[in-house]
Amino acid sequence: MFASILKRLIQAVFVVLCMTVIVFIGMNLIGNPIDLLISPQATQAERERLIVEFGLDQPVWTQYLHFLDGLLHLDLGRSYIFNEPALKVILTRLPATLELAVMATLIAVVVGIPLGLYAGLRPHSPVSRVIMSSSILGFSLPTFWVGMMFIMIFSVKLGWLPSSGRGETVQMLGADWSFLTLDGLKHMLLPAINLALFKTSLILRLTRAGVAEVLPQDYVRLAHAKGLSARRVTMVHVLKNVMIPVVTVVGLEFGSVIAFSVVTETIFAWPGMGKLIIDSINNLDRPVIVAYLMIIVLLFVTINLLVDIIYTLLDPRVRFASGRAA
Amino acid sequence: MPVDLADPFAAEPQERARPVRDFAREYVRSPGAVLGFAVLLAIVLAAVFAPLLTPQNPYDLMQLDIMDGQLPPGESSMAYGFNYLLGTDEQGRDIYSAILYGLRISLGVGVVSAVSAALVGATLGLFAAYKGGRIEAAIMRLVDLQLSFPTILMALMILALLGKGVANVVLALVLVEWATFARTARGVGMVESRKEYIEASYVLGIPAWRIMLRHLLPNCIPPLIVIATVQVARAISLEATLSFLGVGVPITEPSLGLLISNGYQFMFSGLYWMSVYPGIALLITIVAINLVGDRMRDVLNPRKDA
Amino acid sequence: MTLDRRTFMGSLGLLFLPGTFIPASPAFAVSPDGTLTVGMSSESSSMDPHWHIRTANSSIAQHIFDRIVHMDETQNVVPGLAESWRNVDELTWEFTLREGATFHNGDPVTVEDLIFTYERAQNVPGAIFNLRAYLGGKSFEKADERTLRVITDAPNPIVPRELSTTSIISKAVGETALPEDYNSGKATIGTGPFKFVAYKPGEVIELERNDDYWGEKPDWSRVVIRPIPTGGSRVAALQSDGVDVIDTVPPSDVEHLEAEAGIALGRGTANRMIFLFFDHDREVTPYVTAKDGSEIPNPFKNQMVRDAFDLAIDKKAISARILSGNGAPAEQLVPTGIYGHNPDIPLRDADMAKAKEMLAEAGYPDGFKVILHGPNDRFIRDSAVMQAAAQMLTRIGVEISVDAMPANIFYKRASSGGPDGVPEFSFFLVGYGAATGEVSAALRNLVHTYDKSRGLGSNNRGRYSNPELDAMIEEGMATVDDEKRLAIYRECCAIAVKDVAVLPLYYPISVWGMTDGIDFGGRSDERTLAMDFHAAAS
Amino acid sequence: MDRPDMSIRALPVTPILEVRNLTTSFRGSKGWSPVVRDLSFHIAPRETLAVVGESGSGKSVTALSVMRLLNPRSARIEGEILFGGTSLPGLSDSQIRGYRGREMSMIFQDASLNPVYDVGFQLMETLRIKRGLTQRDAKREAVQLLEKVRIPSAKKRLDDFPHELSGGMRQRVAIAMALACKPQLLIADEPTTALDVTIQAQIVELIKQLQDEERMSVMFITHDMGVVAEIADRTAVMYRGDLVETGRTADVFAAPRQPYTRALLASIPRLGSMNGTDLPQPFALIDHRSGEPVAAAEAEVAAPPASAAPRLSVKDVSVRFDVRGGLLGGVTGRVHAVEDVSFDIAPGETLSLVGESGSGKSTTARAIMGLNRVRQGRITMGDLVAAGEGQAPRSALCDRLQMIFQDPFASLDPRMRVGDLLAEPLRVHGTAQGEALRTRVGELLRDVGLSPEMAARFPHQFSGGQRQRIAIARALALDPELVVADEAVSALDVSVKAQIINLMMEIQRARGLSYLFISHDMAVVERISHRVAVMYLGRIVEIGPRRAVFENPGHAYTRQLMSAVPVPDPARRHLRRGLAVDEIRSPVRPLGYQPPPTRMIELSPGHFVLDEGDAAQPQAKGRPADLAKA
Repeated sequence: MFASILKRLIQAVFVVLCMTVIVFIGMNLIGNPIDLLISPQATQAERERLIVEFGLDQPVWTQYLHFLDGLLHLDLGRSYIFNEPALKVILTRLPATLELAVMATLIAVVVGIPLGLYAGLRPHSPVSRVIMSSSILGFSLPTFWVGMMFIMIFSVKLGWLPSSGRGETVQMLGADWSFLTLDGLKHMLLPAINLALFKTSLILRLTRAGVAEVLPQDYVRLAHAKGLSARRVTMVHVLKNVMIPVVTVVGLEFGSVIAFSVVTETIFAWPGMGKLIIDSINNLDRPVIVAYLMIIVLLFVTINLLVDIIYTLLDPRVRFASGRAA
Repeated sequence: MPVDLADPFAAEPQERARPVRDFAREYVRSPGAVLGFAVLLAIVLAAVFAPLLTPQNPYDLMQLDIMDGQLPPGESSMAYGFNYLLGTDEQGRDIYSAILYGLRISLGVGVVSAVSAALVGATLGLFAAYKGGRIEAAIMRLVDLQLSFPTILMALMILALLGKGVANVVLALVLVEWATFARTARGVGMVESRKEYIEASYVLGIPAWRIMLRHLLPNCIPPLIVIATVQVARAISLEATLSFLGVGVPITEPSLGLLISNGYQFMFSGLYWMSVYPGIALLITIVAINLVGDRMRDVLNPRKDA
Repeated sequence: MTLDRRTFMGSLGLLFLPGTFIPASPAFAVSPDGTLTVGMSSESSSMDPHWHIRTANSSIAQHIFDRIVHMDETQNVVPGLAESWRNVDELTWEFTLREGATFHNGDPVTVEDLIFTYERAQNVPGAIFNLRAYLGGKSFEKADERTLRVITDAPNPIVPRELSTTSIISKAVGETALPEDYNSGKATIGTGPFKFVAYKPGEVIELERNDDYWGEKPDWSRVVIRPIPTGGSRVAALQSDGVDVIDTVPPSDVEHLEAEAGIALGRGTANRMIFLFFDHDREVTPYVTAKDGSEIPNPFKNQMVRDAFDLAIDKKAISARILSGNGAPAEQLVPTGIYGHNPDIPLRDADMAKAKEMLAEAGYPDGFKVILHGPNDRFIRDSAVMQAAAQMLTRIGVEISVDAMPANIFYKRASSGGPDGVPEFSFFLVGYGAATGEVSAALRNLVHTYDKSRGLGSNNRGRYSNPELDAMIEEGMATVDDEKRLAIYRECCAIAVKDVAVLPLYYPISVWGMTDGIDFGGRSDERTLAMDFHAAAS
Repeated sequence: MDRPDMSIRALPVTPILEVRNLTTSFRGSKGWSPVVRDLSFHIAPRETLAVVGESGSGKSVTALSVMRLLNPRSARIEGEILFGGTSLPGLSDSQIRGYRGREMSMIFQDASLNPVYDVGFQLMETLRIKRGLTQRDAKREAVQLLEKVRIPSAKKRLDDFPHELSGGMRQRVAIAMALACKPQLLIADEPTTALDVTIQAQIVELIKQLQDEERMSVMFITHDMGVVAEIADRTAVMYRGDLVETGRTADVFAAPRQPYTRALLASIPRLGSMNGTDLPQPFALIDHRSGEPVAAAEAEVAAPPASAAPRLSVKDVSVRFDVRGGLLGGVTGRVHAVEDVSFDIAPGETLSLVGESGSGKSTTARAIMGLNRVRQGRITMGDLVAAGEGQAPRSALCDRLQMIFQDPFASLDPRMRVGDLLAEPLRVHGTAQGEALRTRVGELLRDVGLSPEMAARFPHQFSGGQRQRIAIARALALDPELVVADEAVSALDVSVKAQIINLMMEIQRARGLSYLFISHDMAVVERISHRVAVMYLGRIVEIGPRRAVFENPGHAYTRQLMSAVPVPDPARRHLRRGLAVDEIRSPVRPLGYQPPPTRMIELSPGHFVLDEGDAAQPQAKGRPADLAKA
């Protein structure tokens, strides 16, 4: 286990380095923040002085070396926009994203798995067909459109749920959380469902596929032959086997919600990291972008690790293949 | 010793294989899939023959008139006399015409990018699966890199580098999507490449590229088709999202996604037709693609009866 | 599937059924001394008032910090911390501090604070836009305990306007403050009508009334400012979320909000002009070709072509149809009410036939091919406006395509994307705001010949050049006498318009939405200030 | 002891299970099609009925029909199934659930334990739910059950997961689970098919004993006539959904009434049937419809001339795989899959490698084909090195050395037409083109007993036997000198197996081909081999002429292997073996492990046995490679 963590960390470092190189080159191609942000009143000389001040006149590789130097001192640079260390800017927004991601994943799991089980156990029933067809919608509707529809229907027309923001928050562990208050939960519901839509479809389909694969196995037959109830066979013998691939995907999707819920966070004015990254990209705030991507890579590595741990808990075969010399 | 022509316990004598006909016969067993196919065919035809079916070329600024803008469905054009079947957008673009033309772009972008991404991704994924070792590790890290890279940033970079245009949107989508294919292809490829027929090919001295192309690839197709149909849908909706974020197709040649995102600004004003009709068109298209794709996977699976 | 479509259509039906609107929370009882909740389209990036001068930051800063002079709704200079000021000579200004103004921590405001502020504002490390553009070329000294003396390097008629950009901070606090201290509130101590309470980036900014304020006290004891960047979401928040005020109502929503009971709108013509810029400079410009794609000399060097373009574009139609009234047709560099506006310049009516004629006369009877570039996320409906303009130009035979891109890409290319760092585009849409509330910046930066060494024409991305106009602009910039200067500036405007240096399209009209019971008259600098909103006497 | 079947006839005992006119149909694309037709049989108390048949005969479907384990949506059961007088098809779902596990239990092929739960959970689950025991009682009972099925240190095994147990142990656990409620009827569906022969013998023995102890009836489903002869009181033979013949096992074996039964029995390789002969001999087959012998097979395959230079020479070959683990993921051990193996194969000769799983026989084959890397030693094919230092490229070797794989379903690319599959190597190596290519493909198909028209079909349109013919044809396409057949007939039904073996011999005679024949099936090996090498734990423990090895086995393991082979003759079943629980040992060794040097003792000319006596004496009589060839 320790070895695989170490190996992953080394790989993560490699990925981070590649990523930062690409970002540096890419950002250089897109433009520079000075042109974008400087006041039209500023003179040309002022503009050029700033470019020098930001080091943007240097060749990309010099800028990159400078960045690496900072990295060695654990300094990811300061945001061009926010006048704060890039890392802090990101971490401030982490809790909002985190709770939204957890909520969305929870919804996806709670809705997706039972529906997937149903569709897998009764593949020919009309209900299953409806479930499967609907899941196609979950895949295909553009998130922003669905989000706007949600706001239209549930906030504006029906007035059931608030349309934007986090609502009331409560401090815990030094961060603000919405899920601890009813008002906060209400605010979280629409964006969470919006995010969960795609994931629900995915989990649903995976579960169904898993059920279809597991059902004809001999051990399911044996469970029936033992005279267990259909319910027990499904919930105990089928489900755990089906969960193995699902866990992997849930993990990855959880990561991607945290990383890339750009559209949803923008539409629902949810002050999370997705909105931050899109703003930073729009403003070419390179320190934030680079720091953000580094965090994302680390996040993915961590999530992958957690997924593997859960995986081994679910599937003893993996556990022993890596653990014991056998 | 003369050997029996067949095993005594052999399966019933089989008729000569006619793959296309068999495929078709098998396919039509699912009424939903047939409907999906019919709808998709109609959509494709409508897109292909859009110029013949529409009163207006919505991409020709000459034919637009902002004085005809924001007309509700059924209003007739002040300048040209025909009826705007589904209304107009704020530029005076006939929504019905724009949907058919937009379908061309959306379908084109979706299909071309998904297919290209499938080609690139599957090739790399299978290569990784077949070769293993360092090559595999390198490719898979590249996949990780891609998956942790924001789509929008990727799209922006391409846009900055190459400028705007449908082709560049496709390129951006391919760069985003190939990783998904590569990961799936590698997974499937790992399973398949351990199978005996691959070893048999190796033993027969068949070159590696040929094994990959002729043996490994075709056998990894069914799961890839499933992903591909999902990805066509995703690509279309991703293109819409990119357009929504301003880095998609050119505004004068709106895709379905761009129509939706342009029109949604007017949703609150009650000018629903600008966004809803393109949305419905997108929905139907994507559902039809998926119905067809699901069925194709079922039918193409050679082991379905084994 | 059927089921889904039915529910889907059902919900659509619900959306468009007239009268299904049920307000989520009963229209917030707006009461004086209550809380005002504001939904803003963009967010202040920092609580440091000198960090980045942009509308969102300035809006927030103005709640907390005073300036030495303020600008009113139409950007006239009015007293701030200085109760009076005078022009001692061409190079010297004196500002007299008002009595009784104190910082939120109780410290009185002194001339030292002012001098400290102007020094710091020019030297905030890492700031993309520090205030040197406004404060440069001046030295500040203490004339006496209550008087600040400003000495300029050259005659400068707009010293008060320039100083109105800079929030006054306390020397005692500012000297030791770290950049982080502004966001935490530790150093966010001004003299303004509101005090800082909390700042959660992306989420909320909370302010409370400063009951010791020297000026008129605001109606609200608390202000909650929430960033809601998406237009539709902002409108929804106003309709359903207990948000009392939103800024930047999207044009598409103006009409129905206007009709909606319980909601009122406020408007203000911005000091900005959105315009099309030509490449005046290059002999061959990259994005113009003959219709067969072959290279042709730059047609925009020909005044008649520019005139034809100007005539072809129906600005009134654009304002009415595309902007739904959220823009006023523009005929010159600044709208009425802004110092330097020339009332004698008429808005030309579009004349397609004449435009076509002129184009033929200019030697392009069959038109040519051109690409119109522009940002798609910078100005209200920018890409729609570009399309509409393009549509009109096609009618005089110009084959035009529109390339709209995100601002972050656009501006670099527009400023220096071409070979050797010259502006890249041939024909493009940009905007220019008269942030100082008068026309001189537009003249100096936009239509003055590009002169890097003297810092002139820095926004002249079309490289328009007219030596006669240059001379007049420079003369105006050195004329301290308001009357004389006004005449010169008006003449400058007339020349620029006659030359079609730029093709003005519209002046954006900012629209605020608010629940009934709040009064607001609109501003030209697009700032959203809680002090401006008043609880209607009912 | 053999219970005479007469006792049942004599006493008016009600059968435990009586099946009358059972027809089971599956829903297919063309409507309902019967898989089992009009089947009637019964099982008396304490009786063992073997249901025997080849794949597709409907024997498993019969068992599942009895248990009502088929999905009612896709399967339809008609006819009467009486269990102790109760009609099963008429019961409600919950009623039948009461019967399952409690009155009648079922065990399946090897992989039937749920992989994600430990043994204890699965055992106790049954005990708690079906017998209502408390957790503690269930645990105690579970240990007892495991002891009952002779699992050593039963208590510890409760925490093991299925994959940690060997196949034999897993099957024991499944049996324990089936016995949990002391059922009256145990249905065993191919319970030993996936097991090694020594383990199979243990399981069959166990079931037999438990039946005595628990006084239950057994319905034993198998395709293996040897197992039938060992265990069954009565036998029911099925063919394509029909019950062909039923009767006392001894009667069925001694005097089969139906041509099919006769054909089936004729095609069974019987260990010992070649005693007294030196050379391989084809099976004498009987047509399953007429009952007449198929045109007489030609006599044996001649031995290679003693002087011929070896075609294939395997010298001191070792193959090892690293086992990774531990904190740093380093190599913690090695699988010594093949250890110091040497042998030669002469032109026209068949050498068989026999052994059980883990013995290294397949690894040896794969090493020869370049599919596993050789760690030590060298394999040469004439002047070319096939594996080891100076290895020749595959393309140079593939027209000398070919392989037939075990699984005819996996070894043919399902996406290619048979014609293309056969033509591909020819095309790639430029052997033939255009019309010549087509002719050659046709010839190949004809050579293996298929018709050239079949080239247009896809593999899935063929039966298993036909596919293996295609695989043989493909191996022959490049006209190799030696073919490695890795368990090439193991997956086939008996009658097909016999045919394929006959075909292989036929081809060998016609082309002078050499075979390296890998198999775990001693009886088949006896048929086909000139020489035999017995492998155990990666080593060759005995090698020599087939007759010498089979009639005079020199190594204890060879003897054990031979005695474990079930004899398809009910008259000889009283030769009971003790209830061994020996596991096949693992070839995993610690890192620094130094294998003892290989020394062989020559028992008779060309017949060598591994000397395991005194390993201390290095380099005894000579290099094993020198000794390998007689």
